[in-house]
Amino acid sequence: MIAELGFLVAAAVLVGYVFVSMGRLAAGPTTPDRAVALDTINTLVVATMVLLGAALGQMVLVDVAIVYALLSFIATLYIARYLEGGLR
Amino acid sequence: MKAFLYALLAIGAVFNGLGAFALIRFPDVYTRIHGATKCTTFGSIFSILAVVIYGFARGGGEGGTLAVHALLALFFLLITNPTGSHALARGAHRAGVRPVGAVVDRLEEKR
Amino acid sequence: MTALHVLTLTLVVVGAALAAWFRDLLASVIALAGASLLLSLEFYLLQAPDVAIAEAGIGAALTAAIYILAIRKTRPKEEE
Amino acid sequence: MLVHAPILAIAVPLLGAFSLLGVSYISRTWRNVWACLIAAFTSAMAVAVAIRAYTEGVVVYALGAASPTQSVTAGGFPIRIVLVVDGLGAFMGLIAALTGVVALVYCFQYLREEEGKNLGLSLLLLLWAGILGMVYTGDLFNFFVFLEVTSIAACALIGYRVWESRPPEAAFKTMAMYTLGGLLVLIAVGILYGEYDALNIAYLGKLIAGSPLDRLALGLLLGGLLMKAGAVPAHMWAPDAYGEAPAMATVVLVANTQAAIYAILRVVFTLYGGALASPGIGWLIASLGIATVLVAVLMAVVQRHLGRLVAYGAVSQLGYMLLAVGVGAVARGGFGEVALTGGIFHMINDAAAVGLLFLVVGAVRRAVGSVDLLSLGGLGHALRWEAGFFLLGALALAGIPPLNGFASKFLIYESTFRASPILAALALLASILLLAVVVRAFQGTFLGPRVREASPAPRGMLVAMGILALVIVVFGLFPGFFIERIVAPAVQAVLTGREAYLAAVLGG
Amino acid sequence: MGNMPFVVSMLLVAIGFLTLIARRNLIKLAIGISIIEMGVNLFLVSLGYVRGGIAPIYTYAPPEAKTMVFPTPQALTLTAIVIGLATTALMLAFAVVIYRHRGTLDAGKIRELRG
Amino acid sequence: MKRWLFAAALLVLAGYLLGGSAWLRPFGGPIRSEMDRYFIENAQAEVAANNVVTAIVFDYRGYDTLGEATVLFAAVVGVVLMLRKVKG
Amino acid sequence: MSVVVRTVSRVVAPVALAFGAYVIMHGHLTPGGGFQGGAVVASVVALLVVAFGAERWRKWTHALLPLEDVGAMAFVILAFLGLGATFFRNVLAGSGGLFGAPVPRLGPNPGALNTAGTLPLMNWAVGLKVIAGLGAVVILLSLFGREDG
Repeated sequence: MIAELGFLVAAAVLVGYVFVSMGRLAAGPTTPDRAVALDTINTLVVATMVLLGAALGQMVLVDVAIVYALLSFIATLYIARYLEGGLR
Repeated sequence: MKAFLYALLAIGAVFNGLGAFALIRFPDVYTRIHGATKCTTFGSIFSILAVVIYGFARGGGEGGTLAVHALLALFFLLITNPTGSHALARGAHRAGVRPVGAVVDRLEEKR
Repeated sequence: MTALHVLTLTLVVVGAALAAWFRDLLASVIALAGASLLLSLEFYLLQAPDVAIAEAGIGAALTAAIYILAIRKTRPKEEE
Repeated sequence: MLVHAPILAIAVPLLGAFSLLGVSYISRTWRNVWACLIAAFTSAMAVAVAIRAYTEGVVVYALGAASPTQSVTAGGFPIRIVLVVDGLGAFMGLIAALTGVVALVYCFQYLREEEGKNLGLSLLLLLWAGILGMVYTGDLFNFFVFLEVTSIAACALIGYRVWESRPPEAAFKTMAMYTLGGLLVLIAVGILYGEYDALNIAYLGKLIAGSPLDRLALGLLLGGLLMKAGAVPAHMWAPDAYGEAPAMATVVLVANTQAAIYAILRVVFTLYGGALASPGIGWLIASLGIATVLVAVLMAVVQRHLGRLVAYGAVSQLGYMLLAVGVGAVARGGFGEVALTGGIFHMINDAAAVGLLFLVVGAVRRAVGSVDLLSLGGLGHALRWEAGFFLLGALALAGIPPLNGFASKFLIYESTFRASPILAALALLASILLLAVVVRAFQGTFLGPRVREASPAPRGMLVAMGILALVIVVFGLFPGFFIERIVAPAVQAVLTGREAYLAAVLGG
Repeated sequence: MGNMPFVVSMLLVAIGFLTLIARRNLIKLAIGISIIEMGVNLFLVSLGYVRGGIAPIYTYAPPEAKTMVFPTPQALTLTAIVIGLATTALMLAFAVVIYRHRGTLDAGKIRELRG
Repeated sequence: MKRWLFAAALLVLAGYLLGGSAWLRPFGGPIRSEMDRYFIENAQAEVAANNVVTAIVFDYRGYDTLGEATVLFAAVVGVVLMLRKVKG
Repeated sequence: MSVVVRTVSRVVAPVALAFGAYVIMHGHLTPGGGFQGGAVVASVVALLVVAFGAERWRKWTHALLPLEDVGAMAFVILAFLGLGATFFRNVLAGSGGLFGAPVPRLGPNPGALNTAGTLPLMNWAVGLKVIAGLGAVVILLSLFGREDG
């Protein structure tokens, strides 16, 4: 089907955006900047995984995306808590 | 049908791109959080919705599974993403990162 | 597919190099979490969903949490 | 029951370690009884496996198969993890059983309850099970897993005394080196898997042809295992770890390094015995061994921390074993057989002698609270038994004739002399220097006027030391008997047992 | 792309080695070891990839696909990942305890860890 | 001095590994496949598990998993040991 | 942390627990298994620790360590079950009864939960062990150094 090729192309475009976000992760003057970049990468990767699950025609692969969507923000919360001065 | 899917994917790609662009171009942490999170979340809604519609259209056990799992992923993304960015903005403010060009800081005054 | 592989692998290397290069520990851990995330995407592309889930749960959430806790516990007192 | 002996020797201490914390909620007495039962059962199983391996040949146990001997599928290749115990593995199992029992007996009265004795006992059982798993396995990845079991359990034990500053540092250093070594081994496993799609040692040994990648994998395996053993470029962790670990853990740690030597033998002679049997590897290992001996002995001279001094002595003994392995790999037969006999016999002698010294050091630390040679002295008045044991261990370590160290070291010198007289002269010189060092340590610790009071060690600790002292004396008095009974089958397994090993696993 | 995944995994290992060599902070050393572990895991998984293969799971597998990627490296990698986590946790616990005693994490300033 | 020796050894090793990865067979085309083919073909019949990886992890190579659970147990016990409060 | 985070955590935690249980339970059918599901649930413990503060979970450590023992022992005992043939023999597979059913059909199929013999039980044992162990690590690490300032 042609639609699968469309999913693949969209996924590739999203991975390309990850490159841009990685630039902010490298450059970001402060730690919150880097954390934002990580957050963005998380979202993009989750979207990529869902798209690829459709593109490759394998349903079971989408579980990985769910785990990411659930867990990726825990790291962000830890960073935020660290910045707040918590976690003593 | 196919055109509709392509439209959804295109919208998703464009908005995600705007988010990444915002991350690079905006001047300080708070605007970056705002731009990146909002745009990527919005873009991801469309990207994943395309998969959901594709799955329902395909039908059968595997198509339904695909659609439901994709919806689940979307649901979690929608819950966790704003929370993470909220906590991050709060943490950045507590850590003393100043907004660029800010004249007044209401959040600081209230405390 | 090949383009996706190449892009993801490059990103993994960039993330790991950043993690090694940063002097600030927290930034380093953030880069490590990012590299781990993209490694998980690469596992996904290599058709290894089991490993991808494990890397997601362990690499993205737990390892980062443990590292950040350890960094917080070892921060000099005067840096508050 | 005896059919399952190889796996029971590993699984039962694991079960014991898992259940120990639960049993300790009931009462401390029950916990001790339970640990003793586990230890007795495990060592009985190790002895049973050894008897079977010595009398019936290679013991094979396929895990998860329909019957224990069904190690290959219809296609003639192994699918499941196989435990393979030949003469060498059985011998290493005996060493592990000896050190494990001694350590357990010692630690009942050595560790204090309020320090976390439950956790210490549990980790000791885990370390023991890990060593047995390392020496009994016939699968390369499984070997890596148990390597990591021993690494983590050993490092946690090294850092046992967290209230002092140095044990956690030694543990961190050791952990870094162990993990690095383990990862090198894992890369080698990956390379071999990628080339041959197999993980079984026997099957890989049949397939390996000696391509450049095989050489790379051999280098990685040797590098990782030498790091784990503490040979010279990577020996920095060993004195810290031995010096700072609680005494009972050190005894098992010595067995742990010897398991790494066992793995080197396994890799060089069984895995690569067919394809890459060039003497170059032997010369490499022998030169690393002699370097280890020299560096360790020279470092021992300048130590003032008794534990570290003995630790450098232990590292030097490791060098002798490596030297013997290297010479054995150079010759493979002839005087190589003599060298391997000496090296393998030296393993058990070293475990006994070094273990005894460490146990005495632990008793001194417990009695006095310090092991700084400058502040010790005159302890021989109060700690009579300990002084006697230390002297015995020191003389055995240095290779003084009536004791067991002499027999094995003599074989090593003799064979090394035939390979290279210079190496033998250096080894002999180092041995004399070591004698001077340990005698000075003995004099500084136990002789001289009585300067302070010290309470002698409790009976359990003395019993543990006594077992090792008995081993030293008996092995020294009847070396021929033991060499013929337990060492010679191990040497034969190394030198000529490769075909039997392969045939036992792969059938026919 | 030839065997780019293999090269990349070994590149990760090399980056980890460089971290171990160049940095003296204990947590940084743990990060270096984590990077090496990532490289090894990638190496193992990419060894098992078969061109055009699908994931080795029969549930809802596409019926038209014929080949599956090799499952063994994935099982090995699962084990290796958990071992890596255990190692990391223990090393960080050591680092925290060392910091409590010494007030620093610089390996050069801690006598036991020098050399 | 020792440290520089160690560093040089690691660097040489890294170079060898990079070279070795170029010698390795091409990506995606394994040469021998008997063990894995056996697993893929027989996991459903012998273990009755659809997920071949789980079948390997818990049945064919279950002993590895036991060792790995042991590693985790040892690490947790070690962490408890490190972070415990010592009386006296 | 802030009210927003706490509220969201209250929503996410049960869902994530359910998802972790799903991953463990379907380990023999879909990607996942004891480790992966255990890691997910242990991450939930990490989430609770960061959202509500570690102090609230101090008493949990006393429960988590025995729980880890139980998981590990259950795993070993399941392995001992096969000792009639060999250690780790999957005695329940194909025997009928609980988890003893064969797969619906060879090749691609929708999967059935009561297949695979001891595998689901082992998944639960390992999952319990991983949850308890990693949760204890996170809680202990975040509690370290609290009592003496």
